[in-house]
Amino acid sequence: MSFQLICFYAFAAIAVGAALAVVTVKNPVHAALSLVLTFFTTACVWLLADAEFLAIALVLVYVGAVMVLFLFVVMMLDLDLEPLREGFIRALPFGVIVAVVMLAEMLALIGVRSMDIVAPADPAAAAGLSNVEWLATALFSEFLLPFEVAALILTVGIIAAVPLTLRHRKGVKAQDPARQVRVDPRDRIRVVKMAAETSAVQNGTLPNQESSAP
Amino acid sequence: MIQFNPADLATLRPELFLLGATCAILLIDLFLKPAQRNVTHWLSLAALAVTAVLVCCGAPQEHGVTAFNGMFIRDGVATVLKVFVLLTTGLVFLYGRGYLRDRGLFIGEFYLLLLFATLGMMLLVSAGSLVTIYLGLELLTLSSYALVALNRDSRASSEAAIKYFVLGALASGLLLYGMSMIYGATGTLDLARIHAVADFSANSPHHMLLAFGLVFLVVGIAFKFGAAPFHMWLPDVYHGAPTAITVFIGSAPKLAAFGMAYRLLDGAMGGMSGQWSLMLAVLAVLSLAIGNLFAIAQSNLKRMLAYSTISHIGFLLLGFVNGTTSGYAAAMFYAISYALMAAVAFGMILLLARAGFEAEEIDDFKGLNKRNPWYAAVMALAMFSLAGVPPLFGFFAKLMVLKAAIDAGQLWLAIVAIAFAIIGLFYYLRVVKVIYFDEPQDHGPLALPKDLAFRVGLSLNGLALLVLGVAWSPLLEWCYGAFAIVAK
Amino acid sequence: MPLSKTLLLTIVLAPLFGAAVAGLFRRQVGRVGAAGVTIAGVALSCALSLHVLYQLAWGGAPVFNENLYTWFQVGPFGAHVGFLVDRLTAMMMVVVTFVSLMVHIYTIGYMAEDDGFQRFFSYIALFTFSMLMLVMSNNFLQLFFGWEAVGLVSYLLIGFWFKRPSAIFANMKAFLVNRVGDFGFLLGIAGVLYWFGSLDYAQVFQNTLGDAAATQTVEIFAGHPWHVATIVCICLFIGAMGKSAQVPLHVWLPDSMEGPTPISALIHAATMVTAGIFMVARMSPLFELSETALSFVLVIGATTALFTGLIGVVQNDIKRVVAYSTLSQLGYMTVALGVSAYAGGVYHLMTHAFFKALLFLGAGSVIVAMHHEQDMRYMGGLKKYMPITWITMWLGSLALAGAPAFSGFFSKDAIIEAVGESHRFGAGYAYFCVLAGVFVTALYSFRLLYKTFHGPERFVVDAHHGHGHADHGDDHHEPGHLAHAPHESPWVITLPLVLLAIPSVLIGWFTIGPMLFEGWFGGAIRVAEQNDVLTELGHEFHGPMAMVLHGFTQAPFWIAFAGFAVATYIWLFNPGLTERTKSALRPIYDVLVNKYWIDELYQALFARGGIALGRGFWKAGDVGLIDGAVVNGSAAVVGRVSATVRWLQSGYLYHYAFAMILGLIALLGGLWWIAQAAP
Amino acid sequence: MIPLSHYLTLGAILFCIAVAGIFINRKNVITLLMAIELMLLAVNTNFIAFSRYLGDPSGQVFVFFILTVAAAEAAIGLAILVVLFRNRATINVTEIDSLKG
Amino acid sequence: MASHLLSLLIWLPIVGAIVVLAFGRQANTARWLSLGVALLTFVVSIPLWTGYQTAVGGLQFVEHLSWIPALKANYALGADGISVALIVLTTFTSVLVVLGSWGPIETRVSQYMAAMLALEGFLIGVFAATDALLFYVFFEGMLIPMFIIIGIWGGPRRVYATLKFFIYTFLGSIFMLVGLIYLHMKTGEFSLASFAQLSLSTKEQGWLFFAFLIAFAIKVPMWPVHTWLPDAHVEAPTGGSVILAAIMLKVGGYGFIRFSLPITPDASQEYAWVVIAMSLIAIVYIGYVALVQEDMKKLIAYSSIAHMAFVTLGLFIALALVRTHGNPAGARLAVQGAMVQMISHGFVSGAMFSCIGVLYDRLHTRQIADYGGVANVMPWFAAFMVLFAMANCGLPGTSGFVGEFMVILAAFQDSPLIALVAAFTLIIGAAYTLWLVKRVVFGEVGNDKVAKMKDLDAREWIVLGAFAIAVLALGVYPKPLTDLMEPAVQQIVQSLTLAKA
Repeated sequence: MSFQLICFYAFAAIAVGAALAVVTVKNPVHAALSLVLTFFTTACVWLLADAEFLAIALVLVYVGAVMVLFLFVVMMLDLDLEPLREGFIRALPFGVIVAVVMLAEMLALIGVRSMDIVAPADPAAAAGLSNVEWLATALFSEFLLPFEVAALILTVGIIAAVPLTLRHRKGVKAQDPARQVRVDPRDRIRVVKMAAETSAVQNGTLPNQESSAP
Repeated sequence: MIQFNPADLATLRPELFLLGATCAILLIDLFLKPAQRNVTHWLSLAALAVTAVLVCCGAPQEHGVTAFNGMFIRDGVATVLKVFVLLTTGLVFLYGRGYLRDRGLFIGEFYLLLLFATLGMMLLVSAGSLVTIYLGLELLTLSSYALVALNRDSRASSEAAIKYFVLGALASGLLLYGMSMIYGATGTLDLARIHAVADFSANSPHHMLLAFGLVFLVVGIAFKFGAAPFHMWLPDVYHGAPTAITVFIGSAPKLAAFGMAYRLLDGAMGGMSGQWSLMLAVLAVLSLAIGNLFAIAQSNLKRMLAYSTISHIGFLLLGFVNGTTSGYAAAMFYAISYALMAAVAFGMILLLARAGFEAEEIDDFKGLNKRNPWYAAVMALAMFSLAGVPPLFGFFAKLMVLKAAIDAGQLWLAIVAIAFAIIGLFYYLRVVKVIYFDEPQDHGPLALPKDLAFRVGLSLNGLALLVLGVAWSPLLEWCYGAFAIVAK
Repeated sequence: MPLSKTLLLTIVLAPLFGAAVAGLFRRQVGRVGAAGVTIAGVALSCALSLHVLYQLAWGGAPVFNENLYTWFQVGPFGAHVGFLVDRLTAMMMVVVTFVSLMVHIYTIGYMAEDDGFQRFFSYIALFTFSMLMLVMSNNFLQLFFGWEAVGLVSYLLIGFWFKRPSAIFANMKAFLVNRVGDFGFLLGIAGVLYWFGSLDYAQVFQNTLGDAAATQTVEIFAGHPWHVATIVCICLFIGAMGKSAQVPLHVWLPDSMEGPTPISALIHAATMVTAGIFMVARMSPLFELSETALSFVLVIGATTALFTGLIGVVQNDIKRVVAYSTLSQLGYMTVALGVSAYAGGVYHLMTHAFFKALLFLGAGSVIVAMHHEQDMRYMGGLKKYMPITWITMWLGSLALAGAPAFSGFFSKDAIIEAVGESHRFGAGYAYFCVLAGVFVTALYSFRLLYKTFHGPERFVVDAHHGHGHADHGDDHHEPGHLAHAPHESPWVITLPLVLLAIPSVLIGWFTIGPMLFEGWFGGAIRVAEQNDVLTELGHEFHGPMAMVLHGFTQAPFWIAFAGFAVATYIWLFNPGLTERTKSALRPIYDVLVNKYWIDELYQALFARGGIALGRGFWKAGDVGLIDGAVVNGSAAVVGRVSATVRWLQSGYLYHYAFAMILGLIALLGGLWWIAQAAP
Repeated sequence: MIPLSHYLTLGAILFCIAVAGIFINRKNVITLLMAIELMLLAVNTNFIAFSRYLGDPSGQVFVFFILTVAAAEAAIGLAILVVLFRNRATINVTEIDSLKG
Repeated sequence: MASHLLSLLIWLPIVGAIVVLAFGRQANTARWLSLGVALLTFVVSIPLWTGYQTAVGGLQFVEHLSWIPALKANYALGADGISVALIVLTTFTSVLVVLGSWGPIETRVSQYMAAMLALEGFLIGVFAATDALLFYVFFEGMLIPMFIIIGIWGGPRRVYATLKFFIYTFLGSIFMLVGLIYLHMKTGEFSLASFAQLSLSTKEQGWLFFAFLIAFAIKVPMWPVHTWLPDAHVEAPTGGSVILAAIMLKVGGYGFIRFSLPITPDASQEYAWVVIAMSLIAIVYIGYVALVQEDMKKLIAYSSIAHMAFVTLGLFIALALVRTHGNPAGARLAVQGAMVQMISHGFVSGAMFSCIGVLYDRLHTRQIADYGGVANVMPWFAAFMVLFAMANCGLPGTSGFVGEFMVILAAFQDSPLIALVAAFTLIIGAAYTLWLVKRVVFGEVGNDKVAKMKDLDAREWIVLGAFAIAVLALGVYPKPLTDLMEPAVQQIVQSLTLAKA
């Protein structure tokens, strides 16, 4: 057993264990952290497959950005965790059975045993290129169109996130400097002539006038 | 080393134009006051129209043109699908404006997301590679997720969005898993090369891998279509999304899904048509059964139409069972007809909806004929057409797919389909019954929206169901023609 | 001089024209116009019919057989409308138009106060037309047309007073019972067409001549070959049974007395009910082919002759007595047909037409006098009030009872002797029946006369009882109470009585020779040699006078005389005996008074049974099984399934995902399974 | 060297864990999202392995795109989640069932 | 010679319907417009009758336009004698229906009239189409206006009735669609002539036969798929009932002639006993059911079923006669009988429903028990009613007799037993019809409401009078009709003699 293989088993085992933790631990924060661990170890597995750039990208993009986002949301939402765990035990055997059946089917169908082929030499290295160069050459020539589309998708991500989350809530007490500057004294105070005696009903109209002021 | 070929840009002219226009609208919209949002509206419509013209002009005559190393295919199928994608998207704009305005959703993002989704669909139907399929699909679905959630103060809307999102992401994951298998078996992402390279024969070492990937592909396609049992998102999303968005979800993406299915199943996996047509046949039967059975019990019109969509997908899939170009043509014809019919049906809900009133219960249509005979007739046309009663468009679409199934020797499938069509007839007729035979809940003429373009558009859309029912030959010829080009 | 088509058409169409005018323009033409136009039409027909008869009998005119127009022509099957006029037809035409004319005239008086005056004239003229179409037809189709058309008019006329529940029940009953006969008749016609290749009489009769026709058999039920001629003839005769009210289809005729009396005379005595007799006589070439069918005819006729006559003895309604007598006499005619003495049947038909019409009209005259009281228990002693009616009724009754030298004597005696002569299966039974029938005939005939015209008056003239005459149908008045004394009817009523009495008495004397024994009917009636009882009798016939004298020595006369004597003793001299006889013979009396419970049986079996069956089919079949279980049931099942399965769409995200994964697993599993199976 | 089958098996296991995660976590939407990320990870592993063993860069390029899209997807998904939480004050899946039947 | 008469006949009423919808806001305008259109259509249809050359026979007035070149489906029209007769029946009845709906329909008149006219157009289309797809489009299309007519202007249970009607008939026809597509697959085109020439195996024919059978059996309707008809009739407005009974049912019989017999003669022969048995059951069973109906319309509806059974009986007796008895002459009689029965039933049932409509307009009830003694107050009406009742029970001299007579004559040639059962209609038909007449028309005036009823007005007179003339004319002189149809009938029988398997 080569060193690489030992590494693979080690990382893979950790990745699987961490992945199991992701779906089993109670606390979403812990789950997210487990996921980070999974990503890290999987990135290592990728390194073993000579995919340096993607391994780094996975760590940077996922661990650095996506998972942070997840953690951010989890914490922001201030979840009540207890109810989220109900039914876990009941569903567990079921999930395990489904997963096992599926795994069996997949492995049988893929025919894993027939795939014991050994990789050829690293194609990038064979071409005298680094993995990044190798990838970039393909990305910016053959995959130029998808690359641009990917950019579009990110744009959509931004455009979509804005109307969903950005909101001007009514009743939020925030300052608007522009309006503060534009203010006119007449808007603030109005001298209303009142009869000496007025019924309460007529007075009832006053709050409306007040609310029309900024 | 593959060089960038500027001529490729010419091939993508419509898409590029739409992209440019979208970006322009994005910028312009930033500077518009809410009251001026109509500018965005008309600009978007104009952009769609011009794109449609560009799609038609310079459409390849003889055989398809590819660009960007086969990433992008511009052929007859793509042309037809794009035209109708653009058309139905335009109808969404046309129908949705008043509804959105009443609900404070008349915002630039609606237009932008929809335009991006359209772009995604155009890409999807033109995709020549697994990558472009995936990206086009994501461009479409990501926009759709956001659109469904657009009414962020609505509990139903956000619920629909989260369901859509989670299931959609799951489906994407499954699709990708399948793509990885295909890639592993063929070593390429290019659809045409997959078709060429792959050894589909049963004793090939990669056969199982391909078949395995195929299952996942079919699942992804079925999800996009909303075929049972991958349909569960569909009723909730149709129901929960703002109706203007439902019009969209219910129409154009079916065309895109057809395009995707065609590219993947025929373009890439054509050698395994025996396997996938069997799978699709099973899915078709399930869809017909579930769609029709569930629809009967609905009292919410949007939900009912959602289930009816599922049953229509069942019909559409009959076209694929054949695995021949005429079958695809029939399925495409069906997809087009369904998109147009769904647009009318949902458009009618929009027509009746007012601020604070959704008009999405079937009972909201009670006595419509007494309040406005014309729109009652339009709705009746849509319902009869959906039910497949001649001489309306929907019938001929059904005819074509039934023919495809029978030509394929799947007589049993055709009989199952019509058996469920009878159940389906019942709930469509119930809507007609409510419109014509029931007493209106509030008397007096219907308060029509002031939006003339909406009314005219909806009327024409309704009439089209009748006109296309009588003169459907040109459209059929077009669909046939599209595939004949590919066949050469 | 040969008969012209125009002439015959005029005979047929003149009454139709009258009917159309009287019916469609009743308001415009009024009472006088309606009566005038119809009477004119029928009178014209009558006169021309006499002319036709004259031409055929003495003028040497050949038999007329021509088609008027083609009804339809489908391939080789042609259906035509045309006339066959030979002596048989001509005789019938005269009888029909003459009796009809008499009835028309009579009606002026009888219906004088009825609101439906014009309608009535329209109907009876229409009837004349239909009857003429029937007798003059030269093919089965037109025969059937006339057959049904007279049935229709009969239906309309029985229900003439459509406010009376009993009338509209009776007319429906009449129509339906007739339909049962028609059912057989139509099948018979179909058989004729199939096996004899045509609907045209001449063609059919021509085709019966071959050997094949007599021997051809068919297996309707496997293993039971039947002669086609037997099937056809029995089917046709079933039609005759309906129309001529033979047992067991006789039940409608007594009830038909709900109609106005003139039509009882015309339709239910003289003409329509004899259509069956006429038809069988006309079909003699066919019937001669089947011994079996003729035996059937014979037995049915004999049964009718005796057993319906017996009922007549216990009836109290004057018209019903006559009606049962009609049934009985129709039985006689049928018996004659059954022994192949077709001419005898037709001959009795003719004589009967006169005297029975006379009796009915006389009864009608009595009824008018009694203010529409028909119950003989409230009559008696009427002879002094209405002498003409009394005398003519006596003449009619004598003819009916077969008093020597009266027309009925000749015809009935001939039949009895013919039966005696016959060796056909059932002839013995028939002979007994017709002989016993003679006694019964005399019994009820004279009972009627005695109870009506003789003995004490059993009615009270109650001048204060001021009811108008208009309300015929309504039984408002108490029985036996009259507003004023009965008196003789006006001349429009008595004239026909007199005119009918003449032939009733005389016609037999002059016609018996030629019609029965000298082959007067010529080719119209065809009798196989071995069946020809009349020719046998003819050898002993030496003129009417001899026959009358001979008659006094024969059993029938003494039997009739016995009947007369018994009747006279019981009802004229010893009225108290009636009740004692009644109680002594209580079981028999009950059977007779209840008409053998046949009506009750039919009511239970067919009317109530049919309704129960219909309700069963409807509720269990249509509503329960087809609609309930299959149609609505399947819809309900779909609905229930739908309502149940919709909860699969639980709203829970993980269920949705689960469904997707399950779908995936299933597809993968299917693929795996196929992969395992394939290699 | 590491055989291809090892990578594929790892991918399959991760994939199945993701699927199992979707089932067992009947309540928490966030965990569902994480399970989907796991699933994508499995796919990516497959692609990378195939790419390596085929000597073809396009598989790795595809992974690049998947990562990109997944990031955008996560952004939108979380945005929807936030919206949902604002509307319902819960992300408990069992309580998000107003649309059903 | 190119003739556009058939096209004109189809499109005139349909365009008329649109015009009525567009300009008929005033009820009276709509009525007069529709009457004009219907009359015009009728007038235009007369040359069809007079211009049909029976000596030449075959399809005439042929039109041919390419419709869907891809499927070789054509806008192909043509009429033989049978079509001509049915088209003229349609145009004739339509005029009377419009006239008869004058008063009773008060709400949304223009929609009603438009639906009627559209229906007329579709019906003519059915009878004129020689292309299966075109036929199917018209065949199904007519469900829509009928659905609307029953549903909007119908009685209290109209929704149930109209849904049942629609789904039932749709159920039947959609199976036929599968059959048509199958045939198209075989021939590559949709023309009926090509279908008829196609040679098919016995098994194929069997499937196709049942596909056609279910479609047309429901339409006719035959027992046991008849239950939609009584409901539809009871709930339909008078005009709807008239057109339904008089013409729409004929489409079923027409379908048998155009599809089952020529396309699947061998299977038709094999399964003729099924149809014959169903027809005979209908005659007896339905007769009894009709006997116990309390609702006049239901009674007449059931009687329609029994009468239409003669159509199916005649058609399939013809097969038996040709195939097992070698008796084409009898077969012609049978087919002619069936056809005449169709036309006649059109008149008679139309007239009966019109009569019931007259009563319904006055008392707004169709229960027999609510009437009685109508003859006292409505003598003219009573006269018509009795006449039509007599026609309904097949009295010679009325049209009702002719077809039944021919069919029974022909049936006897196949089997006297069949004729025996069929002839039972003479009794049971008379029983239920006369019982109806007895309870409604005759007797003492039933109640105060009946006492106040007015006799026929001029419009009703015209409607019933026209029906009466038709009924009598056809009964007294059916030859013009049989001559008109004779070449077509001969051709059908001829086609039956050829085995296709």
